[in-house]
Amino acid sequence: MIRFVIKRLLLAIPTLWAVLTTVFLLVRVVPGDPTIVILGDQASAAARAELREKLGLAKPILAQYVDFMGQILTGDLGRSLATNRPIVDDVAAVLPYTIELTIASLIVGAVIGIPLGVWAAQSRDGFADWFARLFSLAGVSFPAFVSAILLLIVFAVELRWFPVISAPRTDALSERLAALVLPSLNLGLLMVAYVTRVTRSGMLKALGEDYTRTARSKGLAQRTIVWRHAFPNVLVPVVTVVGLYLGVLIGNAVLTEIVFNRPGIGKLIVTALNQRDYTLLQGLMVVSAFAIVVANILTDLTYGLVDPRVKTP
Amino acid sequence: MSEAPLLLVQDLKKTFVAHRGWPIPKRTEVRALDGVSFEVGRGEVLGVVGESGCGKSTVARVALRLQPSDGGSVTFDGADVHMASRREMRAMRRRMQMIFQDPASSLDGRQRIIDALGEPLRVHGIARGAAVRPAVERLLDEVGLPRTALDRYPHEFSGGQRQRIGIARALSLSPDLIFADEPVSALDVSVQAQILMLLERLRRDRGLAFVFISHDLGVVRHFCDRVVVMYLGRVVESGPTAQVFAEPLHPYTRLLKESSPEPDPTRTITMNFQEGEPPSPVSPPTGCHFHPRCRLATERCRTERPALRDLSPGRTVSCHLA
Amino acid sequence: MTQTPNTAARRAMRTPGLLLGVVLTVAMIAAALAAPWIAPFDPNEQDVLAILAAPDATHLLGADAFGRDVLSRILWGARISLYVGFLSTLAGVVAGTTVGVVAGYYGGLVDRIVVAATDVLLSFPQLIMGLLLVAVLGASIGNLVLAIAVTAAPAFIRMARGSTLAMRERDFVDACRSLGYSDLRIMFFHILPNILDELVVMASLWLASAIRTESTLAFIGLSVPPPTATWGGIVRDGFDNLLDGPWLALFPSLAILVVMIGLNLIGDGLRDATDPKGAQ
Amino acid sequence: MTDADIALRVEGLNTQIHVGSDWHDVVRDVSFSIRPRETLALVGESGCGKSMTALSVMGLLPPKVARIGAGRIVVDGIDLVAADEATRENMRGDRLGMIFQEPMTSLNPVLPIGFQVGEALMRHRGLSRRQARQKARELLELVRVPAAAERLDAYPHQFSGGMRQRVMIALALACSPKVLIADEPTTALDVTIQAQVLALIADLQEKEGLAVLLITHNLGVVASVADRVIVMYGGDVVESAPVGAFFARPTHPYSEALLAAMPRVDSDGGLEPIPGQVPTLTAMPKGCRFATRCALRTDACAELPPLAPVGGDPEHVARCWVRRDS
Repeated sequence: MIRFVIKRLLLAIPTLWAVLTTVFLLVRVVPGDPTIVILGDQASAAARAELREKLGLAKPILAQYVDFMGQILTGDLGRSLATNRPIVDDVAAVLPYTIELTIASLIVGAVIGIPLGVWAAQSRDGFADWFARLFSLAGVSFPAFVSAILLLIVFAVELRWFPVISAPRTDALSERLAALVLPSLNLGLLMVAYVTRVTRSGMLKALGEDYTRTARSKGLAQRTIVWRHAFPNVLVPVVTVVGLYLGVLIGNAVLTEIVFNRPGIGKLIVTALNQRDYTLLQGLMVVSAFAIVVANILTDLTYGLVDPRVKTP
Repeated sequence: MSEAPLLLVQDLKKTFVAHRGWPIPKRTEVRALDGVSFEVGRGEVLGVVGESGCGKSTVARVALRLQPSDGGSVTFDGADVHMASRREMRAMRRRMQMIFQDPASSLDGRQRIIDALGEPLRVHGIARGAAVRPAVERLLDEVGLPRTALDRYPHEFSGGQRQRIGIARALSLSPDLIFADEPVSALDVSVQAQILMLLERLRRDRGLAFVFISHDLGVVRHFCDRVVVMYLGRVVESGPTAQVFAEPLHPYTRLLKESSPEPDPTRTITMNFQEGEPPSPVSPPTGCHFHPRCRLATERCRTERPALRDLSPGRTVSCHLA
Repeated sequence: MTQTPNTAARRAMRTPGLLLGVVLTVAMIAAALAAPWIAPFDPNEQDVLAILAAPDATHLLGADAFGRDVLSRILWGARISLYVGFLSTLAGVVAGTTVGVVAGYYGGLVDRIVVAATDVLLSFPQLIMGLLLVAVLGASIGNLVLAIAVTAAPAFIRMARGSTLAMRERDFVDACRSLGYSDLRIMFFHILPNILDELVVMASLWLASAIRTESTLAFIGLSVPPPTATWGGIVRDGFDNLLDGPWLALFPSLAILVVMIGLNLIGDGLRDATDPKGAQ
Repeated sequence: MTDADIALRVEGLNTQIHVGSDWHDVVRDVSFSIRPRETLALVGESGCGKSMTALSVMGLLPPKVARIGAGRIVVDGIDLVAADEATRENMRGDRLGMIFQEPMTSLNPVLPIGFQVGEALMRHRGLSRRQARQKARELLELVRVPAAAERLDAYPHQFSGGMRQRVMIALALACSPKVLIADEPTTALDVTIQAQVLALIADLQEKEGLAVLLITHNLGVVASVADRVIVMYGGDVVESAPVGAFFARPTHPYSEALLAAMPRVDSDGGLEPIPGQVPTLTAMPKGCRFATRCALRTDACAELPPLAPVGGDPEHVARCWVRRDS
């Protein structure tokens, strides 16, 4: 297993390289002068030249590329333009919060979405089905910042059940969890929607398959047929959809963090944007792309666990 | 054969490559065609029989250059199909057509019949404008469909009628040769007979040559002059249909014949359930591909690939023991 | 089984969700188009007396921290949000579909390159990609459209490629080739019409996504510069005064929500209507 | 025939499906019985009701879409039509086993073979997982799956089509049922594999004393393995006879036409297609349903003929006004 993981990681190297190159090119080859974007068009030529130097833009593009790649290979994302702190440190400080939030929302998505989808599939066009449809419609329709604001208005401003600022003040577990409830619900809502939909349609498909008829021909109870025979076949599309929407999830995590004022990559991104901190933005881009690549590897490995056809051709 | 054959397939090879596996995909090769040779004369019907995975469908697609070949040659009326330029190919396509097994999948569900049948006429400049409709009506008459079919969509027809539409489309360019890939195996017996009779009539009226691909010996026996038997990408036997099925020379042909059930309770089929799984085309056996299933197999069969040799006039077989 | 456009359309009309979606979306588009005539105030006019006014007869949806009428801003903001959404989706669909169909049809090296490039583009979270592009390019309507289109295109490449591959499995593509049709004819007269259903469904869902991305970028502060009204921007203004007047964030949020629900209902309804399995 | 000799008795079965807003008969007044070690073949073309009959017997009609309108299906003295769902569930997989046309899709792709084969034993015999696994190995050996012990943990995609159908047979026979329903069991298989599977079924039938209801469209298969044959058309039984009598004297015009339309390997005889096609369910003629395609049609055919003995053989009956013994 470990060897598989390592091999799969090695296979991801070309993708990672292409991703890094894209980031590099995005920041440099786009039309326009980044120094103007950063300093505004009133900036003096001297100031711009100084910034150019600082950004390493004065060197020939190939040399810049070598520098950039070299840095990343040694685990260095450069220094922040605004604070001059190593970007790796800034990221490392807040990354756990974002990961914690993402995982919590995945759990919310699975715990609510899977039973809801299974339930809905069994009462096609019945109450459960309509409920699940409405719920998932809401889930995909709410932009993350809108649902976040509504949650805040209801639970923090009106009901005062949770703090308006969801940043844990101490490391106590209870406090961490309390601070996690609203953000992970907000982020999980979308996941619930996707998981419910794919579970519902997957179950409908599985229950109509020949192997379900075979299971019925054995005299098994409906409950056994649903959970032991049909359900495992739904895991494959569920994993696919979770893997596919991880990118959306990470994007929404950013928004959720902003609205709930939680430390995390999201807040770091806003800081970088506000301060026109180019190098920090570039570093964050690398980190988030890296996260997606890792998530894709995890998804691939999960396929092997839920689908025997993948493991043994 | 005295004159040059209409279609000459020589040592045709085709290998499919797939990348499968988890977590690291591995390269696997399937030799769908492993040196296949045969010829079809003008107006002749050649049957190609074999079981799934023997490469019989691939033959049609490679011979028509719908897929590139990996070796060997296909010569149509003296011209090499796979070396033809785009222009030459276009001209050749008019003369070689194909009928498919599943008429539902071979028709574009978004096209009405008038468009499905009129488009080839327009593309090849055979008929234009107002001339298209009467030309298509003639085609429908020829395959026995009512003219009211023109403005309907494929899904409004039954399987047999759709196969007629597929045949009409193949006829639209007035070809000399038609590849028919299991054209009746998706149909019920009564409809199957209707389509076979239609093909028989077209063959007579138009002097068409066919390469008729099928797994059903009865259908092949009924429709084909000569037959080629394939097993795992190779030709194992060929000859006049009646002779091959009356006196099969290759043990595989014999097995095929003995396994084919006849509607006659006095002639029981040979049934041997002790035999294991048939070999997969991914890793075919060495030597003669059939040796693991052959009761007569010798050491030579296990190591040496038998050549396809002429045994009597018009009959060839690829077996060390024949 | 494939079906004629007619039966699909007829079934579509029987789907109440789809109808509701069309009504909501069309209403919002109409409101945006009519903004110059129906908006009660100039969206940028500041009324010092109305700062943070609660909804009343004059300011139906209240006024913001600068005393600007929220209803008028929402109506004017709709123009930008919808415009950017439609244009970027259109660009993403056209570009993505063309590339996807061509890659899927020809296969081989072209396909491998396209797949690799798509994988790379999809390695960036959609929002973060858009965010970086706008940040680098500068915030303007043109750049917003470009950035959002770039995030949408890979999804359409992937879908169009996948569907084209599935179509190639069907015999009718082989039939077309053996009839001597040109590749262009096969790709755009035969394959494209057959994957159009899926494309339309996905486009309507991506339209929602594009509008969401635009408003999200505006919420973060990356959109047409103030004081021009955009939905995300209005929500942001309201959010900054959340404790003083929750309605300031609520109403523009609802406007976004209505369009989102409308478009998602359309997408889901079309999917149900065109899915042959849903017919039974 | 006493009831003790009968493994499965079907009387006056009527099955309907829902089309548009109406229920239409797809199986009309079908009766037969099968003894242990006997094979009864139901033949006919698509839409003749043969598969619906099989699904009715097994109790696997898709709910809401299809239902049994009338009739009795008796196994072990229990009428499955009258019984409650719990009783039917207890009978399925225990007293009745079934194999299907598509071995590729009839096995669950994500569950190991050994488990799928032994599951019915856990359900009906209360075996533990270990015991069921042990028994599954024996069953796989019984159907001659090579290296059965090592393949208990394998998944369906690792088997060829013929082997999957063997696994299906093992699965259906797990609880030693009295009746095996085989719905086109070899249609998806190559002829050489078809011969293997048919041979296997015949062998097991002899060993286990099974009554086999074989659903097929292939008259060649019928001639090879069946003892008696029932021909169906448009939901009606049109002819029923011992196999020898049937092939010697096919009597109903449809049976006759079906045989004449079948190309044979061993002779050059010309084909005679049946004109036209089976009418759709909503447009079935009132009397004899074959009348629209029948060359012998008379005015009497507007009324449905009864099944009546033909050729003076009480075992050989046909539903035809023209061909009945007068």
